[in-house]
Amino acid sequence: MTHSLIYRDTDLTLSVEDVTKSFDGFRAINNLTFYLCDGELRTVIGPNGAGKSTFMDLITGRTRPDVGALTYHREDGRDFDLTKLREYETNRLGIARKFQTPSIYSKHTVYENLMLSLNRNRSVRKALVYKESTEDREEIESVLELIRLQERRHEHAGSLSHGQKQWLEIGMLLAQKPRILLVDEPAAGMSDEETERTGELLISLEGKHSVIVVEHDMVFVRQIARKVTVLHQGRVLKEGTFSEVAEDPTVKEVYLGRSKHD
Amino acid sequence: MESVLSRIRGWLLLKDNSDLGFLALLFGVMIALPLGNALFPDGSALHVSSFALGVWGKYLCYAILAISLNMLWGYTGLLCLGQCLFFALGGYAFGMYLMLMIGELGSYGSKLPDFMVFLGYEKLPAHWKPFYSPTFAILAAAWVPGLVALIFGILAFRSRIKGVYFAILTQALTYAAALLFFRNDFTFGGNNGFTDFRFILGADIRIDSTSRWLFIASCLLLFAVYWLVARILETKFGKIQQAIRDSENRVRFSGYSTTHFKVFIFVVSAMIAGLAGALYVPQAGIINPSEMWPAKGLDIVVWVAVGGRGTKLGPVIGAILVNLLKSWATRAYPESWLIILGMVFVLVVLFMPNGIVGLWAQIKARWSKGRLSKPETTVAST
Amino acid sequence: MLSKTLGAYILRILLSSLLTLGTSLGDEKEARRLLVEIVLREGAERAAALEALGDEGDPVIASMVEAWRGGQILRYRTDNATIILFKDGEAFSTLLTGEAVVPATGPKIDRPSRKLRKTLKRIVDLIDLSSPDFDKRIEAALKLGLSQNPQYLPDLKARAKRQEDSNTQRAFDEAVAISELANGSIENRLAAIRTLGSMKSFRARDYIERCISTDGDTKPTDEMVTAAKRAFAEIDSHQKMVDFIGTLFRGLSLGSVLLLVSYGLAITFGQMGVINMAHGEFIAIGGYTTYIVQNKFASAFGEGSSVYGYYFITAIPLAFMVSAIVGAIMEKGLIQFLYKRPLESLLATWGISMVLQQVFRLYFGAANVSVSSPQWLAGSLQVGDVSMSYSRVALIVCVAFVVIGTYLLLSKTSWGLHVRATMQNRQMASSLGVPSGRVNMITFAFGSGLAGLAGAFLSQIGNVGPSMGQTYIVDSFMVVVVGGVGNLLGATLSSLGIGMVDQGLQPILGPVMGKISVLFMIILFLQIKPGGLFPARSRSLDD
Amino acid sequence: MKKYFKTGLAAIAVAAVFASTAFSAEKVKVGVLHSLSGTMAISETSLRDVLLFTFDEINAAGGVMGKMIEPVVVDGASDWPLFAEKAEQLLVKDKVAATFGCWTSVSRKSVLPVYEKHNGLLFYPVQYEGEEMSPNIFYTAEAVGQQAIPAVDFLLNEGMKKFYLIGTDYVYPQTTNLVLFEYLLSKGVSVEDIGGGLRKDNAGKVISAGNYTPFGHSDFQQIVADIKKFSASGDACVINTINGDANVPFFKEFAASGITSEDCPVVSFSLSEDEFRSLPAKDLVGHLGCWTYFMSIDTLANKKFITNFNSWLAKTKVPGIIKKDRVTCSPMVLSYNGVYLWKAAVEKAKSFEPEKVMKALESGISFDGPGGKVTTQKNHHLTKTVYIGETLETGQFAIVETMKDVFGEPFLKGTFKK
Repeated sequence: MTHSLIYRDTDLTLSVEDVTKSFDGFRAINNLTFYLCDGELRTVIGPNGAGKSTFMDLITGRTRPDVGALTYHREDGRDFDLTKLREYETNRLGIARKFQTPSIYSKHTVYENLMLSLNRNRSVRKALVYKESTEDREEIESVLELIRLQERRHEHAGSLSHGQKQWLEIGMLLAQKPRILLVDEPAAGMSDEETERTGELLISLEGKHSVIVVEHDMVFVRQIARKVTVLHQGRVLKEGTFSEVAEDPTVKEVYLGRSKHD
Repeated sequence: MESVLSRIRGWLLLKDNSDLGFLALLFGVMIALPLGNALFPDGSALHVSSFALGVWGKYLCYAILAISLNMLWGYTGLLCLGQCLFFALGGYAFGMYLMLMIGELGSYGSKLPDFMVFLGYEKLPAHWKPFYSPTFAILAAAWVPGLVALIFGILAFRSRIKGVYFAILTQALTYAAALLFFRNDFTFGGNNGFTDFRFILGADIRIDSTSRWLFIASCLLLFAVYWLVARILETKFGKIQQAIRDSENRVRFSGYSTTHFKVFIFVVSAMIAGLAGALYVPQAGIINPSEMWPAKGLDIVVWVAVGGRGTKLGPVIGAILVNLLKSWATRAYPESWLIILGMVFVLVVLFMPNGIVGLWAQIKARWSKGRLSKPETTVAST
Repeated sequence: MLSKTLGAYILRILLSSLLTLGTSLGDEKEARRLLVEIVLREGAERAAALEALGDEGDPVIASMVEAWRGGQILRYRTDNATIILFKDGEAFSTLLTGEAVVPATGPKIDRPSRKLRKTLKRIVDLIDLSSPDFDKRIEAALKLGLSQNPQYLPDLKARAKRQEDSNTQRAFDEAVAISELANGSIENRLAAIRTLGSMKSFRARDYIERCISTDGDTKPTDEMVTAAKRAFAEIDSHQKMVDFIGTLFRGLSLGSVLLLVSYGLAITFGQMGVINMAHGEFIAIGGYTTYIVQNKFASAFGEGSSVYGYYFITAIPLAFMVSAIVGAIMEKGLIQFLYKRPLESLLATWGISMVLQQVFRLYFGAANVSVSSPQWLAGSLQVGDVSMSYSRVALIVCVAFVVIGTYLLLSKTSWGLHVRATMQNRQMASSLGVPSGRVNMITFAFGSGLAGLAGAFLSQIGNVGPSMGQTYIVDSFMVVVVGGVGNLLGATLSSLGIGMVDQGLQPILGPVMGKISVLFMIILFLQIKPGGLFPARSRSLDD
Repeated sequence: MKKYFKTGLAAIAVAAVFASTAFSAEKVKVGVLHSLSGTMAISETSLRDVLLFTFDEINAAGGVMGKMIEPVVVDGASDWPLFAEKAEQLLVKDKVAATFGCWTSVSRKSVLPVYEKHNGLLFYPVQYEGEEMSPNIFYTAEAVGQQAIPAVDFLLNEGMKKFYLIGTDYVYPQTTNLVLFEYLLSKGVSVEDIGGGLRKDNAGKVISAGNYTPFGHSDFQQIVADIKKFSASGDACVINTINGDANVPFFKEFAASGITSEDCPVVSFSLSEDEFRSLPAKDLVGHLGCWTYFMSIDTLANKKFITNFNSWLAKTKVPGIIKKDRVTCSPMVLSYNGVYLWKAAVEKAKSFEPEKVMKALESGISFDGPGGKVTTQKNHHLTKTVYIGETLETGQFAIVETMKDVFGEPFLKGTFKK
């Protein structure tokens, strides 16, 4: 099997083993196996309907698999069965997710968006009595700097440009201090310059977080690609470096060949 | 002046000046109207009749009810068509106390409420007994609706029922409850419900001073509820509440259990509605199952929409104005008031998407720089 | 109205019999004479005439007695005598001869008393024993049998031997046996119990019980008691079966009502996302349209005419069209501005609903209006021991047509394609050249039209009035939600399911608790399937 | 903030204008408190019509003690707290001398404390369950003893042996059935011959019977099937206390099932001529009704009443009044009687003071109304003539039994013993 070549047992953060999920008889995920290492930057590509979104849904606890195991390996060596957890629980474990369309709180300010994303005081009781600490403020400021939105911190998030919204969302993910970042089409709707900066940002995360990037834009994929996984019909078609994948005839046939004019 | 204001703000833990303005106005009304009733004789220009006091007391209860719905719908995006159920449950809880206080003054001269004598009860059913205590009754007016909301909320939010599904289900809930309360065998007086109250906390319910105290109580409750909502909105909780409305998934994927938050707000809102009901019943003089009828639930939604949902003042203004209009039109145009009211709703929806409160901003937006900008709508997700 | 159409029928028979001068003419004359006698006379003479009438046996009597009951027999006092008239629509004829007359002053309606009518009914039944209409014959036989009047027993017995149809045969046997329970010898009674048991006659249950009760006129034997016990077991198990099938039918019928009232909603709400609280008022528009059509027919053709019966056929498409037009106007004037704000559509349509209700009140009056069923929908279909009323059978058939028709429209026409495209992605569809404005209007009009159609049918089984729609609105939303918003198959299954469960629970819990239980079951069902039977699938996360 | 304050002020000003409506000297105000919208509008609008007619009739004849009646019509909107509010408005703002109104018991119960508090005077015109006697209400309505009991007597006389009880699930039907159950047992009808589901108390003793349906119930298939079973062996009848428009689906289902009034007559207490306007009368031919007035009563007083009412209808300009095909019925006549009794009492007391008027009413005043002579009783009810009628295809009743001078007794429960 393709995956057996490329993982080291010791620093796994996520393992997905023999997972199948169908909707009304249609197998969105078909016996998928996938491993993710600590600090790895992984790019997942695949044609429409390859099961990318369902794959992310499964990891974050949004849907449950029919069969198979999803396990999260925490730094302290404890394993967690992701099939039994809900979104907020997987998130508290350190799995953060960015959606395809920017998902931010448009009626709140940029600052508030980030404040709500901090990884603490998330129970009802604590939210009621929450008082902002210096530590919180510093953290928010550092994220603001990273996503270059310091100037607009008190503006409503809804008034940001599309690219800025994407960045804000990434910032909100970072504020959660996650161990795994799932990033769905971060470059969608961005200008070339914004795309490139986004790529730089993602690359800068490598080593600090495990990152899975799902992307369509091949130029962008080429920019950030370390290891690439090709999904097709709910299973892994090919895994390898960008050039390995790009030159694979089957991949060409099912994906690149068809999406040339995309 | 500014320092006084800021000190008051400090006491009340509120940042917004307009909140202070409203609370001050409410405080003034609370003092002025009962004084007008007590000090000036009938016929004087400053006289406030007990009737007016009673009617305004009811409006204030409606306003509280509207605020409770606005907490859910306006700020959390949960449209509840069954808010009338919680209101009525609170009313029933306090009504039970009032029924027991009639004592032997009923038609049959029995200690039991009339309808029980009639249905052949020989002793008071066990679940009625604690309601001799007014404290228990008032607490029950909050916890009974709260409990119903808790159970229903956990069931609904855990399985992620939302939007229209949630709205329709709450309608089904209140419809089922109304049918249940219509039954004579349900020990709550069937269709006739509870009426003919005599005493409240030892005072004769039919005298003017009682009306005054009930009015003051309504003002105080509105004061407290308004303050609570304004205060919550300034906390992180309030921000999460609105975040749930605007993007529930993001909240969920930020490590918050939105279920817990929604259940909490649902329960609080139900308890507020219940308390409003408890204060409403002695002023309206009757509680019966038609208060739970689905149409009543829609009425409340209309109040909030007319006033402006997702605003603190909107529900208060909407509840009072719509009911004022109804009170006036049922007397002035008994044949066609429904048409008037119906058209008002349509026009408000078409031309004032943010309600009356939003109208100000809407006009301002049009005038400033001559821009023909479309008003930004506070759309709660379906 | 029933009696009036009947009157026309009688008149036709009368005319034809006069023309052919058939053999029955003599009997008929005699019968008419006796009838006049009964109408005119009092006390003892009346009784004697009644006796004679019983022997007469002419079918015209039955019709005339029915006409008498329906106020079509009138007394008309001339200078020297009282003439009995028969009134058909606006025309009069004398009862004695059937000649047409024009009375100078208003004749006075004559009406038989309750007691007399009961006796007359029995005589009619006796005559009906030989009626060519098998249903009438069966009804008559059973009635006479159930009366347990010994004087009918010989007649019943004699005729029981002559029945060639198996259904009438069975009815006569049953009637004879029930009569025997009271009038026969011990052996006959025992045999009757056994017969009735094997016939599974639940009409007879009370009679058997009375027959073996110890305080009756004859003491029951042990053998009779054992036979009765066996008979009860047989009857009761049959009763259960019939109840079950009856419940199934009633469930189907209630389900059809729910389906009909909610189908339009499933389209406007499910497909378009518009929460139309005025849906109930569109139902009322359909009902009122039927009412108007009925009145127009009545004034144009007269209620007695055969054309009148077709008013309902005319009203169905009209009800659809009127509601559809009002729907289209509402879409253009209001709904089209609210597609992006579905919850606001709830408020605006709630306002419209209030306005429409009051407009109905001002125009048609606050009271409900009367819509009568055409004759061909009156009565019920008897299948075994289960009876199904024709109006409900017609409703079920219509619902089947609506379901199939809507399916075909949506799946096979280009409009249907446009609708589905628009509903899936409004912007995409319009950029692909789908005229979304028009498609929306037509779709909304179609949904409203279906509501009107529902109103036309509901006029046959329920009220037509200003708030008739309110009765159904909560239920219809429930159906749509349980089925899965936007899914017509779901709406179909959920309405039938809810109908069945409701009717299944009613006999156990009673109507009120039954309904409450259904509501709670729906709430619990949505816990398990939050999206309904067929949840709408969406790729977008923030759906 | 200012803006809201202004709105509030304006609202208060509007209310103040209402408060200062002057009390006119040569006129006397009376209230009309009925639902003109909502579910009860179906029945109650007719009472508004007849009341307005009566006032005009009295005014044309010189008014009450020389004063013209000025009606104040308000809409209770089938909303019970609103009824209480409107009642208080009538008493406090309009200072009406008397109010004519309410249909449902719950509306009456909701305004009762208001009338007692402000010492007003209310005339209540619709048959009800009794068990009430407020010092401020005069009940021109039929009590259970003036409807249900005579009807059952009549049916027993007709040889009926089995009684099926159905009704809407609220107080009036349940009360009536409770009383009827006791009454039937006292007349020797066995429990097994009373249909519609028995209710037992905790000890297991049967205390009442009746099959109850929710308000506005529209599906009577099951119940009619049950009645068909019940009446299969003959001599059965149905006692119907179904409320208002739910009768339509019931009778349509009943007729469609093929049961006729000869097989199993239905006697209804909530169906008057006015309700028949919305029912296909042919489905009801031969079924029974019991009221203290029928439109078909053949007296001069009644004919005059009907003619005058119709000519008034033709002339009136009040919006929303249907002019064609109008009928009169018992609640309408009882409203009419109420106004005349009030007039007579005012003239006897020589005062509009509610207390004095009530005293006069209690002293026994008679009025020859369209339904025959009615006499006020000390217990605030009326002695009157009870009629039993049989439905005709015209929607009218043919009177089959007349019982003169039936006493109105509101408290009947427990008075019948086996």
